[in-house]
Amino acid sequence: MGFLDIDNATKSYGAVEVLHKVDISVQEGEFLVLVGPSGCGKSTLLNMIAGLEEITSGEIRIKDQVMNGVHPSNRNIAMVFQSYALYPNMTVGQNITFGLEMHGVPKPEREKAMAEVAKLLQIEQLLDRKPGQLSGGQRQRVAMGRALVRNPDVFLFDEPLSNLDAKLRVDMRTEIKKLHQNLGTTIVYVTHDQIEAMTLSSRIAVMNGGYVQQLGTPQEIYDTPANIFVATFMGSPAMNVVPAKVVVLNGRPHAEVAVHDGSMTQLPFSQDNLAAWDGREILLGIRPETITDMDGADRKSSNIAQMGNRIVVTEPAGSDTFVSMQLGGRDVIARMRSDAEVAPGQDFTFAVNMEKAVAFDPESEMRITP
Amino acid sequence: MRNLLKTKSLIVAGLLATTSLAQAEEVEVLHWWTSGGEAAALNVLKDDLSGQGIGWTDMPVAGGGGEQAMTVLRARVTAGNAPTAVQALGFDILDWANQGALADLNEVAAKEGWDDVVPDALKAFAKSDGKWVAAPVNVHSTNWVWANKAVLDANGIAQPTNWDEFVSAVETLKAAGVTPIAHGGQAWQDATVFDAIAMSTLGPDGYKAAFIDLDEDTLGGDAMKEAFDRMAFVRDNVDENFSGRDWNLATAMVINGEAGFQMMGDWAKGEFLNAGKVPGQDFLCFRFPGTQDQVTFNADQFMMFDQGGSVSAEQAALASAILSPSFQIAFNKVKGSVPARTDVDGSDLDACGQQGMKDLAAAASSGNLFGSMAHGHAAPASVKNAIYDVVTAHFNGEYDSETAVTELVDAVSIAK
Amino acid sequence: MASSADADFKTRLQNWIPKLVLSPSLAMMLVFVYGFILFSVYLSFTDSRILPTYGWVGWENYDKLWRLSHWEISLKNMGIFAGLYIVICTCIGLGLAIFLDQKIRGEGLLRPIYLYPMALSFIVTGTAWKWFLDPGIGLENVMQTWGWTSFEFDWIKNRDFAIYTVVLAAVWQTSGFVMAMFLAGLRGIDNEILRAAQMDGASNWNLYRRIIIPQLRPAFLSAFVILSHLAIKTFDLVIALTGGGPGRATELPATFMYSYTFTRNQMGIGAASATIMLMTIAAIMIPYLYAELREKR
Amino acid sequence: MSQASQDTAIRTGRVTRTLIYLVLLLFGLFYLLPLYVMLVNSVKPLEEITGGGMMNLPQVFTLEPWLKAWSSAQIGVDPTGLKPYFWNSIKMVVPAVIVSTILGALNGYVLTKWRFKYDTILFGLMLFACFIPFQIVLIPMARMLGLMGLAGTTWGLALVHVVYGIGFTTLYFRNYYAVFPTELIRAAQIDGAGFFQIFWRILLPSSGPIAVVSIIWQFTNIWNDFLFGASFADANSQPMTVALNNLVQSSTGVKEYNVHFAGAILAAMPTLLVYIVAGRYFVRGLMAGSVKG
Repeated sequence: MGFLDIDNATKSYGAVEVLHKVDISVQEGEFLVLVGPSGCGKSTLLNMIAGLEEITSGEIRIKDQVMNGVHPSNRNIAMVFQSYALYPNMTVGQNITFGLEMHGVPKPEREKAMAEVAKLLQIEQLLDRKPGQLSGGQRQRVAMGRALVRNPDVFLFDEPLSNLDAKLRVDMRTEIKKLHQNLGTTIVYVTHDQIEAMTLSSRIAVMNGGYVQQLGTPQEIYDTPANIFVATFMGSPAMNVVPAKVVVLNGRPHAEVAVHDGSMTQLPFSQDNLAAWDGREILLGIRPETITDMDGADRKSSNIAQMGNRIVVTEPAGSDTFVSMQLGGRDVIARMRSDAEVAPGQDFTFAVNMEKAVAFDPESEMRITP
Repeated sequence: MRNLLKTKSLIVAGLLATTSLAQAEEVEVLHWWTSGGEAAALNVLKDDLSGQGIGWTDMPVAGGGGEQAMTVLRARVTAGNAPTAVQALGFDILDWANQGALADLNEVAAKEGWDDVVPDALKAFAKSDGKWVAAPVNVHSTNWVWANKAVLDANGIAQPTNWDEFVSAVETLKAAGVTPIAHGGQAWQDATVFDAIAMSTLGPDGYKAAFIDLDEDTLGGDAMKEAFDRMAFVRDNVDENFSGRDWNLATAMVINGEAGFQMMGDWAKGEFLNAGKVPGQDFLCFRFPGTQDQVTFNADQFMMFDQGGSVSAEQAALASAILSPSFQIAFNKVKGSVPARTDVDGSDLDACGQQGMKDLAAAASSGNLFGSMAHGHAAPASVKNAIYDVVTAHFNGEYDSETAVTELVDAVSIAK
Repeated sequence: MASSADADFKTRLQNWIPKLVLSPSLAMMLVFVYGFILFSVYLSFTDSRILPTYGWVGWENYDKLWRLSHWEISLKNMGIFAGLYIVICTCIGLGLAIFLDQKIRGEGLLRPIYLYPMALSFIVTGTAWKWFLDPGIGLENVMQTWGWTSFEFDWIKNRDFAIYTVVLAAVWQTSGFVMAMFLAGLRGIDNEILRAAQMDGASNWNLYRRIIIPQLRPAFLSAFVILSHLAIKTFDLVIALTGGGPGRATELPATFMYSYTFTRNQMGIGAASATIMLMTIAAIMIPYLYAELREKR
Repeated sequence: MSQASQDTAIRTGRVTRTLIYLVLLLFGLFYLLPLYVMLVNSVKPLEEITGGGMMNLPQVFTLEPWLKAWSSAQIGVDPTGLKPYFWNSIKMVVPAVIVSTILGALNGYVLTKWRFKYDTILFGLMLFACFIPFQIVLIPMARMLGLMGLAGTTWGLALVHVVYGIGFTTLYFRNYYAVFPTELIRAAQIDGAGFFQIFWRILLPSSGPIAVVSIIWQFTNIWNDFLFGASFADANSQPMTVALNNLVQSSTGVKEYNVHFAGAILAAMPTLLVYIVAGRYFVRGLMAGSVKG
């Protein structure tokens, strides 16, 4: 039993089922991120945890207490909304203490709690202002303050950073992470931004079409995506997925892929079990950063394959240079060091870290697991 | 909804049981007499009652010659909150009596001998099934012509006594550049003129057959067509600006000498008197040419709403005060009408008023007293308004006399 | 599983309170509006005259109604009146709103002037209008005394034109209100879009025709609802201005219904005309409401 | 919602601007005309009016008609003027406006923030009710008031106005609340606020503009109503419009037009004041919701 258990939770609107038997167990102090494209059901799930939407079937438990039908305010949760949802007619201070007031906390205690939170978030000087007079970042802090002051069992965040500009978003991300590390609270966080998901979470649930596609640590999700959706959704640029054929050469399974001129190149797999797929079509997944020049190849890897291919476009991006090429009839991106000597039209020898390569069943789109 | 319908069907029964809000010692009077003179006249009544220790709650609702008040009355009665006494005209009284809503005043009537002093034609509206249900206040007669004497004299016109004389008088005025007839183009005013013309064209029997018995042959007959033709003549001799004009503004035209004649009920006299004119000297009042012997009337009455099976003491007091000779004279002096009882001394009234009383008594005894169609004393409201529609449409040139006659027959048959 | 059976008290309360809060309004609607409508429809099949009575007469009242030329006139007038009134009010309202939106100095003064007629009932302004329109003392007379002797304006006395004076007075009363609605709509439009369109070289005319007016659709719809409701209910105005005359030239269904129900003591026919009026309103409004409300879902 | 930033970015030439001002002024005159007629004639002695020239400025200026209309004109048997009826109107209008606005606000709140099955149909029913011609409800309403024991009372009259005003107030508030962020409601729910606390603490403080629209609309409609006032009031609760009607529509006798006009303006004074004082908020309120979608 976890701290927060989502057990077979299903949600339907009329005949339409929008969330299918979701099972997630969150431990105390964990930072769970629900990530997925819009409409995947992640916000619905969050709202169900909050009690803002009814559960059609299944159970949600917090600290082993069944929460179905329990009023949001009685679940000891707090929520930070995308639009911050600050009450426009109240001052910052009133916004922060409104929840305590509603729970009948006496005024002196409220003031004390507010002062603590304001100090923690460095918004003491804002307490008498109205939300309309605040900047985006300040509103964000106030919204968090409102959640923190309740000292809840679980924090719920609904895309809290998506209304901020890029720089502020990174700052606030760090701040949220710090807060989590300092306070050790349990957090469920919804976002459509996979970088936020990766950086913040202790575990990620990738969702699509009302299903949890994969639940795991960021590393698991990144390295061993359960299926093509997870593989392409997580990571930027996305994982390259190209059609390939398994051939067994010297007793070792290889991926046979067409390069720019249609000639075939063979890349050796690290997973022996793929030998069973000999002669069959698969989809080969390669992360951009695992395709490099020979000098930039991962020294710790035991399986660096060489691949000759022609460079189509190069995009220097400061820290990295992105290089695109044709592989298996698709555009494939490689991520190289910025000092790699590459030029468009050049025939180049790439190093592919096949230790990190994954193979998918083209029928089910599931990863072929060892 | 079913329940609502059910309760509604018990409305009249409910009426009998529920009583008015007016407390004992109080009468609540719904009326539309809100002008200064009328109110002064009502105050006579009010003072009379307060002398007897009875309070007066005033509920005035003006508009449309009582139409507005009748709407209000219906709402009040439906709500079970009927006023004690209500000003009413002609068929409205009988309609309410038929609903069983009115109190029986026979006791007062017998004590004060109303039967002997009120003309029969009037009793037809004050009594229902042999019971007195309303107390008549006055009798207005509607077939009057008002004329500016100076204008007539200047053009050498004598008081016309038949239609042809009237026609030649009108044409003389027209030739002299004076508007011959002052008229206000409102349905009821058109009908008032039509009333008088029909009486003179059809004669008393024809009038009765057409407007009281609603006989289709008379309504559609040649005489009726002739009456419409005469209306067209009147139409040709009013000024261009007549439409929608209030009657008192038309009267003002006669007073100011802009126009020669106005056909209007006796209430027009007040305008002349208010302007400081003297009957016989400055203005003339005479019956519409060809109706010298007849009187078409309408009478204001107060009907008493039933207060739990019998007439209350206050209602009896009010009714008897209304019929008292002193009130009858005092009231009618201001109102321009004549008393509803024929036995009072009219010497206090002016010349026109005295003539009116004389005419009334004569017409009543010779059977020449008829309820006015235009004022709802000949036929029920539905028929009256149906006739209005045709008269007004014809008067405004919508169709010719031939069509008007067929339309009239049709309209009356739908409304009956 | 998650039925209200195992919900806590607060949640259950929360499921009930909204409906509880709505219920008085709903009950009032059902009784005082829909109950009364049913009652009125029922009356139209009875022999009611002075007060409701319950003798069933079938379609007789409807039969009589359609034989009345008077009713036909009032329907025809309604068509003319409602059509002109809605179109003219919308045009004037939109025009004034656009003009007033050009950073006009004195807007603060003009706006209440345009708006105030809505505050007055025709019991108040009826006489003033009647005088103003009366050729003998009103505009025509004034123009003629000022030297424009050929000036004629006698519509109110003219059977064929009187209905237009009713339109005129009605437009006077509500066009300012419509102006306010459009002005609000104009002020709600994002200036960025306008600037972008100006960059694209759109003339002012095209800017309004192609960009701004299409964006005012909600305001047009609101104006349509308000105006059609006012058109149908127009009653005081006719009574105060023309009394339905000259002749029956300005009779409208509302005045027809009132007159048959209350002054002519033919409640059955009055109810029949009310029923037809309601059905007409329903035929216009229900598709509109349906489209409007479904869109928002 | 600052006014300046809301003006359009349209630029116009000098000639066009002159034309625009001209048109705006002409319409201003058109709207003012009846008021001018009433004002001018309310301060003339009666002879000057009946002498013709309704557009002329008064030769003799007098406030007599105003005083008379207010305190001594004949309304019924008593020369009370309009004064007592003014208070009757106030006693009816104030509760009716308050109650119908509050109900409209609550309905709008429920219909947008506490959606349930068939709520749109319910709203449609309420909206359609705005279109019912008042003449047909007169008789059944009278009966209902009688059954409820409210016949002839100010409360009964207020009830009638509430009933037939709810459709509009609900429409206004619903459209306004539809664009009010639902997240705020959710946040408040999590904070532990109940249905009424959310309404009272969160929604209502932000409802100023639309409340102004609703109040203006209701106030003018109820104040100006004649039909209900005449039918459902008794002697002690007749509103101003009924008294004005009694003053203006008296059947016989001299028509004192100057007093009538003065009375008419007196009767219209509160609504005029409301429009002039709250007019600017009115456009703002319309802007804030009622014309959107």
